Amino acid sequence: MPVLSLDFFGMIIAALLTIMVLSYIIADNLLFRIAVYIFIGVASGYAGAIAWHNVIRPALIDPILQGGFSTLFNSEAIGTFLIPLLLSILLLMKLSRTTARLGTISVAILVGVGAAVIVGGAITGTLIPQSVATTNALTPEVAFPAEGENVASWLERLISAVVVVVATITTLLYFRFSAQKERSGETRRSRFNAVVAYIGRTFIAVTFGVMYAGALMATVLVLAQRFEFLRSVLLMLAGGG
Amino acid sequence: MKLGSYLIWAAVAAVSGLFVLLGYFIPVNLIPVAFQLRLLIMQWAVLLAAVGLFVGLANIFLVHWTKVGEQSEGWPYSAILLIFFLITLMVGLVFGPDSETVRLLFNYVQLPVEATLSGILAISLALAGFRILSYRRDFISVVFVGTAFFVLIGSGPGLIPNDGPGYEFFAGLRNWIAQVAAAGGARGILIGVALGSVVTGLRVLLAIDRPYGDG
Amino acid sequence: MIGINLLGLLVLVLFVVLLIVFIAIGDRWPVSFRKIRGYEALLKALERAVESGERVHLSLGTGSLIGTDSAAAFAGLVVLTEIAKVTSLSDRPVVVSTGDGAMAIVAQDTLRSAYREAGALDRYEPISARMLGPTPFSYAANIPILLESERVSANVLLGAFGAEGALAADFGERKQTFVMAGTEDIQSQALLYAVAEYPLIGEEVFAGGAYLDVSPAHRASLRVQDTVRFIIVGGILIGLLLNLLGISL
Amino acid sequence: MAEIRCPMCSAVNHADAEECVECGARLTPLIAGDEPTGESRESGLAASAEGQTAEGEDWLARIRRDAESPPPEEEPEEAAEDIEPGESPDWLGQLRQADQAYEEGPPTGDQPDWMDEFVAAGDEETPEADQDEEVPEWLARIRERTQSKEISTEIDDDWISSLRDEEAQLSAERPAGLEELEPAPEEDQEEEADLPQSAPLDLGALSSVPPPDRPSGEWRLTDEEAEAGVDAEFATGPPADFSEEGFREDAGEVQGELPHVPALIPEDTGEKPIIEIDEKVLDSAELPGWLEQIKPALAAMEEEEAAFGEDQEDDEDDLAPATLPSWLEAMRPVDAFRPEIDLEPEDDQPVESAGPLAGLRGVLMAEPIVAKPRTSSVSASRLEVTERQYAQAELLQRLVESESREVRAGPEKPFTLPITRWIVTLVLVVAILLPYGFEQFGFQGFATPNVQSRDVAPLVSLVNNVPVEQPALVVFDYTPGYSGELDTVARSVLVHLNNRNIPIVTLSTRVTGPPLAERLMRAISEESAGDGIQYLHLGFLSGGPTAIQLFAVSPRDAILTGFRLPEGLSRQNVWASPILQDVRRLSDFGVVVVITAGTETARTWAEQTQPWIGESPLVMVLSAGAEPLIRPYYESLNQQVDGVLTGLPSAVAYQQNTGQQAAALQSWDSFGSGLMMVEIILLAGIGYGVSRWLLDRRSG
Repeated sequence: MPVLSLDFFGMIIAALLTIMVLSYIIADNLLFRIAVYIFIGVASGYAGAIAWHNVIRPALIDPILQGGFSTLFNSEAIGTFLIPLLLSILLLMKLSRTTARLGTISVAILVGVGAAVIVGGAITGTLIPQSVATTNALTPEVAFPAEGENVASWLERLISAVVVVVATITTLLYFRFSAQKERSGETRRSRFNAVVAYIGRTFIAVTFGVMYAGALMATVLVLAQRFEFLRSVLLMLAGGG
Repeated sequence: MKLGSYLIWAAVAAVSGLFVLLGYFIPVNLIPVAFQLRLLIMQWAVLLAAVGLFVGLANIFLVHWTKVGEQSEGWPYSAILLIFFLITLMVGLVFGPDSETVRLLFNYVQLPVEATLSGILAISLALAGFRILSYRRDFISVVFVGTAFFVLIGSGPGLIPNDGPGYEFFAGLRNWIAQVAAAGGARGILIGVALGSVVTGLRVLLAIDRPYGDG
Repeated sequence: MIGINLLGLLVLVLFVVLLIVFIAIGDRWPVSFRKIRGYEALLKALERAVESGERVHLSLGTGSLIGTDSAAAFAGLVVLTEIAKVTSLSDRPVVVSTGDGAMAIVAQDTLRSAYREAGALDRYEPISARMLGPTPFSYAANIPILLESERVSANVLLGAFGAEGALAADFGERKQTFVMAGTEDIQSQALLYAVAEYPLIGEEVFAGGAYLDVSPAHRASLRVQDTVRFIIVGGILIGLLLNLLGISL
Repeated sequence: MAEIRCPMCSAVNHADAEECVECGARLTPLIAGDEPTGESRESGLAASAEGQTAEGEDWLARIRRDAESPPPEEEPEEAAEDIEPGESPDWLGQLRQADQAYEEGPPTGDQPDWMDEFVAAGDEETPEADQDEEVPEWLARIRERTQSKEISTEIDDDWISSLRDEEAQLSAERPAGLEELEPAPEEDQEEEADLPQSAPLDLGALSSVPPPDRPSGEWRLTDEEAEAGVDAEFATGPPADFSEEGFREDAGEVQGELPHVPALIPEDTGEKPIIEIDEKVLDSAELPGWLEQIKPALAAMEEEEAAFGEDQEDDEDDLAPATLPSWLEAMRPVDAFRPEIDLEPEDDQPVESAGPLAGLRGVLMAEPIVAKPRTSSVSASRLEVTERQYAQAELLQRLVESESREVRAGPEKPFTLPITRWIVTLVLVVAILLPYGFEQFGFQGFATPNVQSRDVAPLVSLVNNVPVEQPALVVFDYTPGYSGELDTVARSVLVHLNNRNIPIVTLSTRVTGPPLAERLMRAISEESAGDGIQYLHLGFLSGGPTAIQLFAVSPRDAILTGFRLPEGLSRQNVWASPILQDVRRLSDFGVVVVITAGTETARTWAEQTQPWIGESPLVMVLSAGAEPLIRPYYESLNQQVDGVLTGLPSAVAYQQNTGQQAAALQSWDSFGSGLMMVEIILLAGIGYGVSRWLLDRRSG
């Protein structure tokens, strides 16, 4: 007889919910919707609790509990407490249509920081490192065989480096937007661009193929583990545990 | 478009963005005041993102509360959502998100449903792989499905067992495809995406695009 | 001590200067762009939706507003202004969904401005931009119910997605809606390429503003991207040459 | 203080004010014929009021002369004969002059004498006279004229249509006062019942013959019939010299010559004609001589009417394009208002206090006529609407209504059974469940990988070199959806760290990270021997890449509360834990392991932490699909990523390498057979696609 603990009942509920969600494969049905609405309710409640305890309370409530209401007038805390408190209250104004306009300053700050993170992250995190990495693909060590190295491994290394460079450049050129406008109004790439774009598109298909295969492996493993879980619950119920 | 109010919001967004942006290029200790201000603005943004989450949750609550109130189509589902939302939120706020009740709710409601949805994705992807060639008959789709097939063959157990003949060749082929061809292609896509991201972000900082509205 | 990232600053200044120059000379030196299947189909889908009294659903993804992957969502907001103007006077205006609270607020502000420009501010409903769920999969799980209840005929996914993006696109395909999808994350792009009817690859997700003719600045942006593209390819080739010759920068 | 109200803006003014203080309108009316020029007005105003009455006498005298002078005998005939086509008869001209004269209106002040005489004359003809005298003089004259001669057929047919137009014009322009010139109906309400309600229909010789269903003398329309929509034209009485019989004959002739003018043909609306002359009545009574003469004409007329009835049905559809459609004709406002206005006796009549007719008595109240709610005598049922018109009106109504309603969406798309989806699901689920039966069938299952992925060995050695005294930072940046795969893959590295007694500190930039970390660490510590493993949760780091950078610069400022801390440690001072006592910067961690499915998160950690991670190695535990993207960071010269572990095969190899009890093998067989089925599905897809392409090419 299995130990009747909270986890035991939890496992049964989890198994039921798993079957209810799997039923969507056959058709959209009542069971799937009930499971999804329970899931969204729990996920929302949990996210709210974590955001309160990990961010809002430490930033806006604890300073008042610890320093008392004098914190409100403490000049040092203007930047770390007063302004964020005011901005947060203004953002909450967005909840109602009439006061929505008051919260625009908070939204402007969020949008400004978001845009800066995009621009800064893209330039310093991807554009420059990835471009420099591509130029480093064909260093002399790679381009010329080391002493005593057999030709096959050198050739493999050289071809790989060339392929990486060609793949990067042709893929980048595939995305080129400007094109020639024909008399008929059709827009078409020039012949050279069309060839380069075709090679680039092939490399894109290869990249997507690899990632698609990886995602298939990951999700098939997750599906296998779900059935594994159902099997363990059945065994547990059968007492075989 | 009221010129006055739109200029204020544009200025607020540009200034706060500029401080954060320059932090990527200018070392932190060169201008301590600028660095402190940048840190402050980033903390405000982090806090506002969390408050934004609460506005979003209130948004969800209002949508479903009105549905239940008006008894419109599908209101029983909304009632279920509201019940579980309020129970989890109350318990999480009072006893904390790391309390035992919340742990049980997470482990035995949220996790199994999300994992099963991910499992359903396996069937959707397999089905998409089967149908792609009949939808899009071009060489690129053949390359896409062919690559996926060879990577799967060379990755793990499957049609060709790990200790089977030729598995080494396919494993090598898989590694080459994944670590050379795909890596090159991925780098090209990453640079392209970065180009688009920079220009999109700059349009927002220069107030050409104004997602915060015109006030 | 880490020095000033001069190269980074140089690239930033290059982008800003090029953007301003192309906006200035845009009209006098027009350029035409290659066809992108997805946007052409989107325009037709919008027309069909407005005429047949069905709804367009725009998803801005599950990314955070201040995340590095929110660029696609900003591009989605540009496309939203155009869709909102087209559908503001139709029987069933556009509905926007996100997986982030702050992004939902920004979507509401964008919608209100679009309605005001279209002269239909009285028809603006804040609830038409809403957060569906706080986590990626809770967002994706709500999609089939939204598609059903709002009678959606065109499902446009433009934003930050993980694997749940493919799930959202598949729900759309099952309901036989028009599905166009684009995102930043490359793995998600690969899944959307397999599942969606009109996938946007890589940079194409940022070309919405130009292809829907939102403003000259968006057309100028694509020209900036093309110009910097050539500079980077040139730089890579020169760098390769210098590296081969053993001259390291 | 006496006041008067301004006629224009109804402002209250002093009684003797000339002009309104508000709008400057004249309060005292000007004398007719005096043109108030700007300058003369001020001076002219002072002109004596007596002068007004003298001038008033002259225009009244003119009216009196016209009214008394007996109309010359011959004039009407000549007028009739000389009537040129298109020219109106002279008597009408006089009528119009009288009309204009009346319009200038008598001066204000007392009722002029001529009005009294006129009204008195009107009274004389009141009911005491017998039936003939009863008829007013002018009517009697007309009757003699019609009896003495036949209306000549040479009268051009246009005079009738022009007469009708003028009559319409006159009735539109007829000022309130003109009714008085008509034979005024009886004023007393009590006598109304005996007296003719409205002007007698001019039936000429027919007037003495009562219609069958009415008591003698009562052939006229009662009020009710008038209101019930009997033809207004008959109710109000025809113009002076108009006669029913004459009209019918003309209509008959006109109809013969102008078939295309249905307007002239009394509509066969199925309504009973107002005056029905029954043959029996004609036969049975001794009819006066003149009736005898017209009997055959009446019979001929009825045959024509019957014949006309059949033609009309045929003609109805193909209306000649130029004619007036019947529905427009029926809607023509013949005489919208009932003429009978009950006038009170003179003494009771109010004196007009304002407006240009101020001071006059018996002035017809303009407003009552305009404002008095009355039912229009031209009732709606008179409007003949054919079926097609009704349908058009209905369509228009529906169009207008549909604009406001939110149109329900179009019809559902045709529901097609997802057969392909069900087949793919079936084969995949069967393939995954099959291995559970392997033991029964004696099948060993899939072989474990013997080929080491070239990344496993370096990673094993890296973890072996992590300093034991520094804690390991493990970042759980994946969603519960991927926990199936990443829990299994990450477990191999975490168990290895635990086996080397390295404390583990967990962190997450996702909301669902902390509970996932708690669940995995709890599972590992339950399975590990000894007193379990040392681990501590820093919890949720909100703010995405911005927060990662903050954490990298100063971890203690970025994280303020822990998650599910061990006893004795309150949530606020998580940094007081012994595990974290030496940690000030990111580089103080022995190793940083990032577990993620998303390539974006992996790149963010690689790029944002680069400047502050120092010598500590950065290891990526990835989902299978993310490898191609992170590899460039792993293989580049200045390695930003020091170790990579992707997918279940690598995890199984790692566990075999570190001598762990291969927990990852639990789902190995299901995973293997599932993957095999997926490979078969892809092959089938390629075959299906290529075959359809070939078939289309051949048929195309």
